[in-house]
Amino acid sequence: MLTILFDGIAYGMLLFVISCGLAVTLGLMNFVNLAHGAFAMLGGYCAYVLVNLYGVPFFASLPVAFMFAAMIGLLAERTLYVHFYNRSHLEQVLFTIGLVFMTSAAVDYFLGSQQRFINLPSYLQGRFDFFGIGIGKYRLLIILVCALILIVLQLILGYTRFGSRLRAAVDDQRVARGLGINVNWVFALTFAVGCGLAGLGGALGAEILSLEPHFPLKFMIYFLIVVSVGGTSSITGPFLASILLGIGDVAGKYYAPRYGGFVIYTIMIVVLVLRPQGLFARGTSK
Amino acid sequence: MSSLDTAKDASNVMTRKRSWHWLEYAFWLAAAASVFLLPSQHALLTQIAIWSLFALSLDLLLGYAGIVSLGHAAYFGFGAYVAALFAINFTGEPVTGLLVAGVAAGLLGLVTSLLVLRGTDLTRLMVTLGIALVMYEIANQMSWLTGGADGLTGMPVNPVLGFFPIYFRQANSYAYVLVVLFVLFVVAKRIVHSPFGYSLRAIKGNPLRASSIGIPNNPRLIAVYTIAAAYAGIAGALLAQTTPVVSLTYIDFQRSADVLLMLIIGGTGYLYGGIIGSALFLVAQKFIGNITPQYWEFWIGFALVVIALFARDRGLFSIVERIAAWRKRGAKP
Amino acid sequence: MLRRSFLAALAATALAAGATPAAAQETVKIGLIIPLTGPFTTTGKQLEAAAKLYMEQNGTTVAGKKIELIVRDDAGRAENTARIAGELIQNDKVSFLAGFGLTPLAMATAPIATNSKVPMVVMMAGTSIITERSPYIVRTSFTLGQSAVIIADWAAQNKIKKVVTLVTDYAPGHDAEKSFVDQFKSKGGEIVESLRVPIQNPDFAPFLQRVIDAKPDALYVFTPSGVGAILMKQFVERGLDKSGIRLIGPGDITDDDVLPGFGDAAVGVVTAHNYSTDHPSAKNKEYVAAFRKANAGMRPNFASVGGYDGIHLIYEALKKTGGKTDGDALLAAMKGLKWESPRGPISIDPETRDIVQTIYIRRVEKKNGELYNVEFASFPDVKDPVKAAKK
Amino acid sequence: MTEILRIMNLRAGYGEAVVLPDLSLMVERGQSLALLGRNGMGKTTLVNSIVGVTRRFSGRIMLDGNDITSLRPDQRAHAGIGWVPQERNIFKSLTVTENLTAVATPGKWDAGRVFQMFPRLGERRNNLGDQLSGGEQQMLAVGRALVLNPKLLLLDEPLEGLAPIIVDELLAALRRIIAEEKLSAILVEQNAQKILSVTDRAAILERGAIVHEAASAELRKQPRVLENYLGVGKAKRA
Amino acid sequence: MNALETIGLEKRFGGIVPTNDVNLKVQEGARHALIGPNGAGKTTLINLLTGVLKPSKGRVKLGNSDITDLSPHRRVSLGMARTFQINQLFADLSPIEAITLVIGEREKLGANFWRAFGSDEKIVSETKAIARQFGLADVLHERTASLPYGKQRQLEIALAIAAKPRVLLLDEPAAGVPEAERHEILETVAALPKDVTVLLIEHDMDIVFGFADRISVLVDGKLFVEGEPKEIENDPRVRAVYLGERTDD
Repeated sequence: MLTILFDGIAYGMLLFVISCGLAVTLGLMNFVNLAHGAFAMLGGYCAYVLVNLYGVPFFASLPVAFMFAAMIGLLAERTLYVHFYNRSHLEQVLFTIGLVFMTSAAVDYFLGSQQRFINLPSYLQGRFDFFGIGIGKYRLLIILVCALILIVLQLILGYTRFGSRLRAAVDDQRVARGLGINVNWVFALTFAVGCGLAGLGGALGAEILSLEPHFPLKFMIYFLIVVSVGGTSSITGPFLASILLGIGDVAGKYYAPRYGGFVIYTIMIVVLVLRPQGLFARGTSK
Repeated sequence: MSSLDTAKDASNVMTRKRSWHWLEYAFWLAAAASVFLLPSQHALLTQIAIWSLFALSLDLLLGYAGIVSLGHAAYFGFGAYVAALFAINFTGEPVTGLLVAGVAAGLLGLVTSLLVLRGTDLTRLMVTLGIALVMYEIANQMSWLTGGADGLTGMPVNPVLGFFPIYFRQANSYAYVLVVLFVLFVVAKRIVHSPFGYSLRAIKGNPLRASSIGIPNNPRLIAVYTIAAAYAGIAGALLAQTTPVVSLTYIDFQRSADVLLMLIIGGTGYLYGGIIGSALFLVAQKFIGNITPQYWEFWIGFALVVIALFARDRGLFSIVERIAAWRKRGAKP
Repeated sequence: MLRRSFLAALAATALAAGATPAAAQETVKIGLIIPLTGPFTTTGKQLEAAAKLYMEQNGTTVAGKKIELIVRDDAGRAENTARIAGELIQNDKVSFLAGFGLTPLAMATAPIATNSKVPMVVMMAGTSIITERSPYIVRTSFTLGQSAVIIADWAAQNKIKKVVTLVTDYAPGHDAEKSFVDQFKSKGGEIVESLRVPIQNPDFAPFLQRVIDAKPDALYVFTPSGVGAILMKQFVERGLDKSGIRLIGPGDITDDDVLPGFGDAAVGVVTAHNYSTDHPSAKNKEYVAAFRKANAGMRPNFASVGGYDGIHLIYEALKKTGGKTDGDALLAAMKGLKWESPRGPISIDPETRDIVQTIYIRRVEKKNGELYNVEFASFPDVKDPVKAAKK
Repeated sequence: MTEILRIMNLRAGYGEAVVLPDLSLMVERGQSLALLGRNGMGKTTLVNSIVGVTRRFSGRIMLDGNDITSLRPDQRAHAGIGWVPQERNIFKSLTVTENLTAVATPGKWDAGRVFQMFPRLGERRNNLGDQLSGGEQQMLAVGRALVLNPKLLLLDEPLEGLAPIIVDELLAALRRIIAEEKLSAILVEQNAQKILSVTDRAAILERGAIVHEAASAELRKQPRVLENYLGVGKAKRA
Repeated sequence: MNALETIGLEKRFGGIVPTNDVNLKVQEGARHALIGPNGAGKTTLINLLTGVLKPSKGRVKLGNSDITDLSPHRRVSLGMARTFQINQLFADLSPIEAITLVIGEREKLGANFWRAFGSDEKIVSETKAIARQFGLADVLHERTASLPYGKQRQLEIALAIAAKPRVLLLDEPAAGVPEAERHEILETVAALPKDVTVLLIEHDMDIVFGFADRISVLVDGKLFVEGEPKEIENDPRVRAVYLGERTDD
């Protein structure tokens, strides 16, 4: 039972790290970025290339994956995304799906279409027993890293000037601009960090989700569920939604394997019909 | 302005939007001619016509009522399965099958429409997506009935109305699909140019104002959702009747996403967008695919980005319109 | 106004672009329809690479005719497969249809083959019933039942009494489950529990937890080829390997193409299949070396031999008919053909047109730092058990 | 150069609507200007146009001799505009201190000095923006504009909806800032009598145009003029 | 006879009470104006009247029928129409289409999906008449979004009138209209049919005093004073509110 809970949390945490960037673009910038998974995939492949092909230690590859995805994200934001901020959602969909197609095909071209796994150091494999709870070492690592990221995010958001500027920009974009906050730049940096986190999540998650060129489309649905169920008004919303989704998915499949496939979709529909702003969104919006 | 002084003239200006432009006649004549002139492409044309109908149904929703859907394949797939099962168990007469599939998909649309009334674009995207995913799962799990991932085969396709054979008659089959598309297009055109159709535009344009001039928003949205679902179901039934197997790909996410892309490429809100979009998409897929079977997706993606960068809501047309406007401006400095 | 004129112009170009030049008469064309985009890309790539390799090794002239291979992507969609098959026959005048990565893709094409009397070589799809859908279908891959039944036999002979089955919840999974369960029970084995996993399922943790709870001797697994890796990793991660539960299944789950990435998790998994990259024959060593050389080190897997042997079958049939491309004659020529494939001796069953081949029991082992399916037992001349049972 | 702000033939509004058809205005360095007028006469639009958050159709705006017309709002803020928006718009998920530090630029005004001026804010420095009372929010809004160390302070209805005691407290603070620090400022108010006691000059806005300009002290002595433009009743135009 | 009446109407958002025990009576055929300083709760009140918001307490009556629980479109069919302070138009429709749409809905033809929109000549001639009345005759077929602001403002009112209301709520009809186009709007408002009861919400005293025969002043969510224009003009309390000499309790 507790093992199930543990697995669910690890899975949920992973979803959170990948999706939290999407919550920012979607919720704060009102941008339907269906290509978010592509950044996760790029981060994953970056780690794969480093570890498997160049023998870089696994832990060293994680920050590189973050930086790589973040830099690409920043570049894409400044050159392409910026043209779409004031466009209709449909045009944003068209644009970002186009990006997904391009990255998928490009990855296929350069790295092949096989599933890829990152070679893990042996001390991260297997699991140990902790008072009867089976704890997978790698899952524990995921939980630790994701928890660390969550804490760092909260710290940055809560205790740095950048964090307060970002929250200010989200609270009231117009007034923030009028009071000298360069909202464009704040959002661009945030976008980059979101992409970086997705990249990091992609690298961390390669072991569980597996890497392949169709990763962005395959998991897009999950990321969207996290964001739409969690709401986008804070970090905690998507976080709780991810955990709930992780546990719900894992537990649902454990206890009712026959219907496991329906559980998350049904949860999502029910939540959205009852609370269109998301489960954890603040009551009033705007 | 003097010509507009009578009510009759003013009315004509409005109703003229419903009448046919000569280019539309030309378009449909060309389509009819293709039955005789392009036998080598009938298979592709048939697919284009079916996708066109599917995209047309989404246009009714998105282009006129402003409801975005990422799960429209739910109704397409449902219609296809209903048509196939109906043909296997009752009669293989295609038109009957279409009607049954349309009614069944419409009913499904009617029930599920209640879920998509509220919320923003994002909520609607996700709820429609959820509906389609659940439908997919159901079709997969009921493999005793649907064949699941192996597909449903053995569907009889009798002559249309008892005299017009389409099974393994490429040309007849294309003619049949084209006629269905044309009839439903004409009906759709009537609908969107009716008071009902205009009330949808009003709701899409400004729901607050629509309700404050007396339009009952929700019943109208439910009605159009039902109609669109029925159209999608008929499109699905057509594909089932012209392909020897109905499989889970009829109902998968990729199909919902593709039809949305096709419609946006062609442009929403003027009924031809879906036809143009699906023609472009499939022709590009085929011919780029013939050159590079593995990497055609890259070039399609590239095209999407470029279209998105330069086009507006009307899809590709806006690019043409902008070029035309620019040339006009250049012509008279 | 402008919009409309554009529309007409567009429609015209769309229609005009369709025309393709008529086929030349001296060449025999093979239409290879495979998924090269979408989730089943790897299968398509293996098939294409193998087919091209065979033609490179054996020349493109057979019985005085030039052979041309036309490759088309169907993205894994049945309606595309059927459409492309029709176009290839009608416009490109192909004499053979080949490929077919998935069951529905083959099923959709079967009536077209029947109707046009064009031989259709199924190189991958594995559902038993496919060959019954048209008298013009010949299969060079395998049927799911072949490996599922053999692994059940092997398990029953090797002190495995209690088994949990875990399959992906889709039709091939159901087939794999049924074939195994029936056979295993008939040999006196006990099925403790049968689990089905949704297709869209990134995490096996909950299912494996149930397996742990059930404490079987072995876990029988069938999933689409890529998914197996995740499952195996999680199998090891939860220590199921150390708790004495063996992992067995049809060879799809230890696909040679992906196996190197599995990590040590896969070591010890026992599967039954028709081909292993490691198959210790001279013919195979030569095949593997050539394949890897031509494809940037990619390993040939079971899909590849289906493609390789499929083209071989076409060549041999053409030789027998003296280059005639009459469908019935070609089929007659194909029936009963026997040859030595990289996977070992194989033949085409003259009655069912299905493949007869040796099924090997293999264990995943590390050789020179890489993972391989190492064969250690074999069951020769295995026919499709589903069709055999019908008689 | 004695002028801090010069607006030339500004035409501005929102979307399609033109609220200010053609407005020119000048504020001298160290001078404070009361901007009066009834609701809906364009006062807030004028302030927002200086800040740069409206739509400008034509015209130019100079700040301290520099043309800021084409600058983004955040650039204008750094060029020296300090804005107290009409609805206060405190960042609700930021604490009081963060509301100040998020926008502060180095200069003689910092959070500490703001807390000196408004001790009540200092006491509540760790409260979130949406936990403040209306008066505290207004003080914070003023403080937030001050820590930008602006050349020109724009206050949009700073007294609106406040309890009388708070109004007095705030007025006292404004008087100190404006009179003692000699900070140039524009104050928008409906509450004419109160605000005229703080400012040097006054302008009355009606339907997007300045219809009357005078020294504040002078205007206070002309209740008829005020009644005419600001009071209820049919405007009797000259 | 009251055309519109509220009884103890109240709306709460958390601790804020933008509408507080409002008992407003608008006489049939009246030209009633509602004025008040910023933030007095005028917009909330109109949203409660039209059904965009649901009241926390109290009732709304239109003539003799209680409409408190009716949806906005039902209120329209019972004879209440409104305009908006910020234009709420159908950007992609032309004025003739928008007005025809309103009349069609009024005549219960809106759900018809088969006959051609605009084919009913009776409706179209009524549309034309309304368009002429509101100075829209020369832009009948232009896209609404491309009209000058003043014309859009006219259309805003025309749409409400086309619903043939018994009670019309006008929310700042002249807001944002350039000086040159103002007189047109004022004429329009003045020329509204006499049998229509009008409740006008307005800041511009020119309009209020040129139009209203009765004025209510709303302050802090409460009805503060009500009376004839002369009374309001000379009421010291109102003066205090407007000139900032407020001496609240």
